[in-house]
Amino acid sequence: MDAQTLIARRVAKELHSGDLVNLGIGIPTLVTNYVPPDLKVFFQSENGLIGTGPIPEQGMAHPLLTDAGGRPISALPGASTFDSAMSFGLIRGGHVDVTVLGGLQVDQQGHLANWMIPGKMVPGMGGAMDLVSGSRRVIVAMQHAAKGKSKIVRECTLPLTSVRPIDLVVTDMAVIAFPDGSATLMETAPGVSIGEVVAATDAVLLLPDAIPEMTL
Amino acid sequence: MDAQTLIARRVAKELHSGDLVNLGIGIPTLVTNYVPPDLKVFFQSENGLIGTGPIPEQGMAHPLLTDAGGRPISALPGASTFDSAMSFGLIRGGHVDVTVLGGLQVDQQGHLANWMIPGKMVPGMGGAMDLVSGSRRVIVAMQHAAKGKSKIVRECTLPLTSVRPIDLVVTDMAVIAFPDGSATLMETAPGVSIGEVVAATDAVLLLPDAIPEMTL
Amino acid sequence: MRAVSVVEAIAMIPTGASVMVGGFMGVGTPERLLDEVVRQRKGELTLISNDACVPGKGVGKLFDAALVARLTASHIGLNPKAQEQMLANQIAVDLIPQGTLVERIRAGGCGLGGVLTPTGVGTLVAEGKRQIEVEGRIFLLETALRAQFALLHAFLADGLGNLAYALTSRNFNPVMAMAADTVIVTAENIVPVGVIAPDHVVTPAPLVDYLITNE
Amino acid sequence: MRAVSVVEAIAMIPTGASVMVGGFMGVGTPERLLDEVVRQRKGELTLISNDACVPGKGVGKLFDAALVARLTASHIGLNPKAQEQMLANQIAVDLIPQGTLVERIRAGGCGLGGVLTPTGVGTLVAEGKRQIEVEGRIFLLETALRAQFALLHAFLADGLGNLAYALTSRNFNPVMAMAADTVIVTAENIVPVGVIAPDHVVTPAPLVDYLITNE
Repeated sequence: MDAQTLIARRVAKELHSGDLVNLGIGIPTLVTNYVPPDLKVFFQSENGLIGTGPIPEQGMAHPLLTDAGGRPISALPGASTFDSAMSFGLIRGGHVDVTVLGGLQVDQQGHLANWMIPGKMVPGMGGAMDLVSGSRRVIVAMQHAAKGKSKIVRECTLPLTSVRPIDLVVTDMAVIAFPDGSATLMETAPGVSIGEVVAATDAVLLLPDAIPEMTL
Repeated sequence: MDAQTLIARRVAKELHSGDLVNLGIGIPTLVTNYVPPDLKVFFQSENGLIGTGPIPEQGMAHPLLTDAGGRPISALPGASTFDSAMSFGLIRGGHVDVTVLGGLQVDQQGHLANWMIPGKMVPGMGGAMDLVSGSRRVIVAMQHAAKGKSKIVRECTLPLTSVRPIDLVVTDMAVIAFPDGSATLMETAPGVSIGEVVAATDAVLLLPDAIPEMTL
Repeated sequence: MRAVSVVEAIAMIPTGASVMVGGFMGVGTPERLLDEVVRQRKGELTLISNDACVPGKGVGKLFDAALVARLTASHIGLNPKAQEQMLANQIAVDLIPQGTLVERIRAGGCGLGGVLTPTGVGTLVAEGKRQIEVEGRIFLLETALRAQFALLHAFLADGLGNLAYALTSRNFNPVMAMAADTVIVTAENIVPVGVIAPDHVVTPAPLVDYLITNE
Repeated sequence: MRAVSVVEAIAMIPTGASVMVGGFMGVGTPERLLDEVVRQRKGELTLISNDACVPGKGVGKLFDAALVARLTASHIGLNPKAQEQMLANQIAVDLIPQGTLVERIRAGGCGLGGVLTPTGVGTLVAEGKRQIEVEGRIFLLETALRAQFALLHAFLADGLGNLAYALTSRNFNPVMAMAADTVIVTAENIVPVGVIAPDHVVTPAPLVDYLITNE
């Protein structure tokens, strides 16, 4: 299983029936592929839709039905559309149960940086700051390291997305949570040892007595 | 012509095609009866409707289509409905061209008091404070005097509805405006002399050289 | 969303709860829910609603049964019972401008701490409130308002909880649907999922916790 | 509302105007209006839009033609030309969180001085902004945003100017319709008055100043 699939499959396990879920661009988008069909999850697209469905069949795309990246999507029966004020009212108001975003850095207090590399990448934060500030539960789905460097750091060197700590990071090596504000290794990826995770992680990880392997 | 009809007919002359107009309860409501049919005015009902029409014909009232007092109304072709946040967004945001309200007192600076008589009448301000604060033009339609006492006063003794001065008062005796913040007699009612208006008015009235009689 | 009976839904409300009730002079008010509140005698309520309606109708029934301890509303002038109870200090009444009331509820539902409004500046309404200057203009800081429960009425509800409203019965319902911990809804018509077009849904399904079934 | 040609509508916009443009990554953007802005070379614009779209599409065309002097948006990462012009200091860019952007526009349209949001507290976004504490929580004071013109796109417009939107093309259009001195609209379908049901109108007619006729 490739890294992205592993991460997406593990994140899918965090969703419950009835949840309103917002998925960021990239790995988070893949999560929809691994949600069991009997799980009734509402997916929100921040450009104004609840009830996003799969990519439309050939010839069935509509130019006015797109995701936040402008790509054609479909709408499930029972979908609803709304303006951006409502969309962010839902997000900021705590109505989104789970938001899944990509990350550049997560630090050992659970702070996320994912919108800017000063002097290099200044795309704007889009909806990320509202999503992290307002969602009930924030999950970061990202590779454990980039170019050999850990993305789970002691302290974010990049500008923060929010001072509100995230709840969970799921990487190709581990699941890390932040109970009491301290990075804690919850699970390891199949075939990855605890030692390998610790070695690949810049942040100080708390290690509970039992650290199971991810079930997917 | 009775006083209420006179006032309503004179206020109707202040409306222009395309105006969005909010009418308060009482005399203001009568204004609709005197708007020429070729004048395309949008009437807003603050409970969530633009395009209010006349009282429904016998048997055609719908319980979910009412004015702000809960009485059945009709909707003209091209009407629109919305929630209270939108309704007051329109009002506070300056999208209402003309609001017509009743008054308890108007003072010579143009301040209106119309929502409370301490110790006696404490109904709440409903939408009045937003309407006076936000509408482009505020017209007060009221009797010149109540129980022999002038309602156009030197200074309001009742709690103000807004510190924003109103634009025009239309009574059964006169039309008074507030250019530069001073009550100015603009017109007299048919058969009423300037002297009679001045005598019936507690406020100091500026008297321009020409004070025509109302045309109705 | 869970479909429940009106009895079951109202049983969840404890004495002394804060309750938002949709409607404007009884139009768009969930009468069946209020009848059951009265039947179960849920008292000492903190009620947030546009108005006090009239005796015998809408939230007026709650004053008839003396179940309200505190009221936040914009207008109570058409309900003599509510006025009497206020003047007799049986209920504490906070009267606030209608546009301010709806914005405070919207702020509560949308995760805002409050809004700055020009309405009420220089009047009795400004007493005890912070004034904030923005580009030379003075505004009142009006803070967010939330409740434990919202009792709402829709015209259409589908099996997921999507809601659409008819004509002037929309009023406070959609904003209250976002501003309460638990949202309970009656609908004139319960329809199959997909019957309400996505563009015509006003309150998206995930906001609704309980829909009252036809009995 | 007045029905006008696209040429006549855009001719009203002076050089250096502030212009809100509806749409999200080009979806719900009035392409015909933007094409005409480019043709008439209306430059030095202060543009307010959710994003910078991509070159050749939506507001991206305004960057292709170098007509933008100042941009307020939440995201420009998918338009390399806008990024280049920003990094070369040819345009002054104010990047703000999407939820804050839409609330600032809504405040401008609804007569509010601003709103208090938790978004951005403790981040770069907070720099230079007032922080306000409400019941122990810190919020940023975000002030209202308005423009001289709003260029919008609807799915349905009727002969009075009532507008309805389709699917995800609604986005910023309804809030911008309230926040500009002059509102100019293109629609995919112009229909007779009465065809859009009152409950399905999203932008009421009095908000629309100019509707572009079919040509």
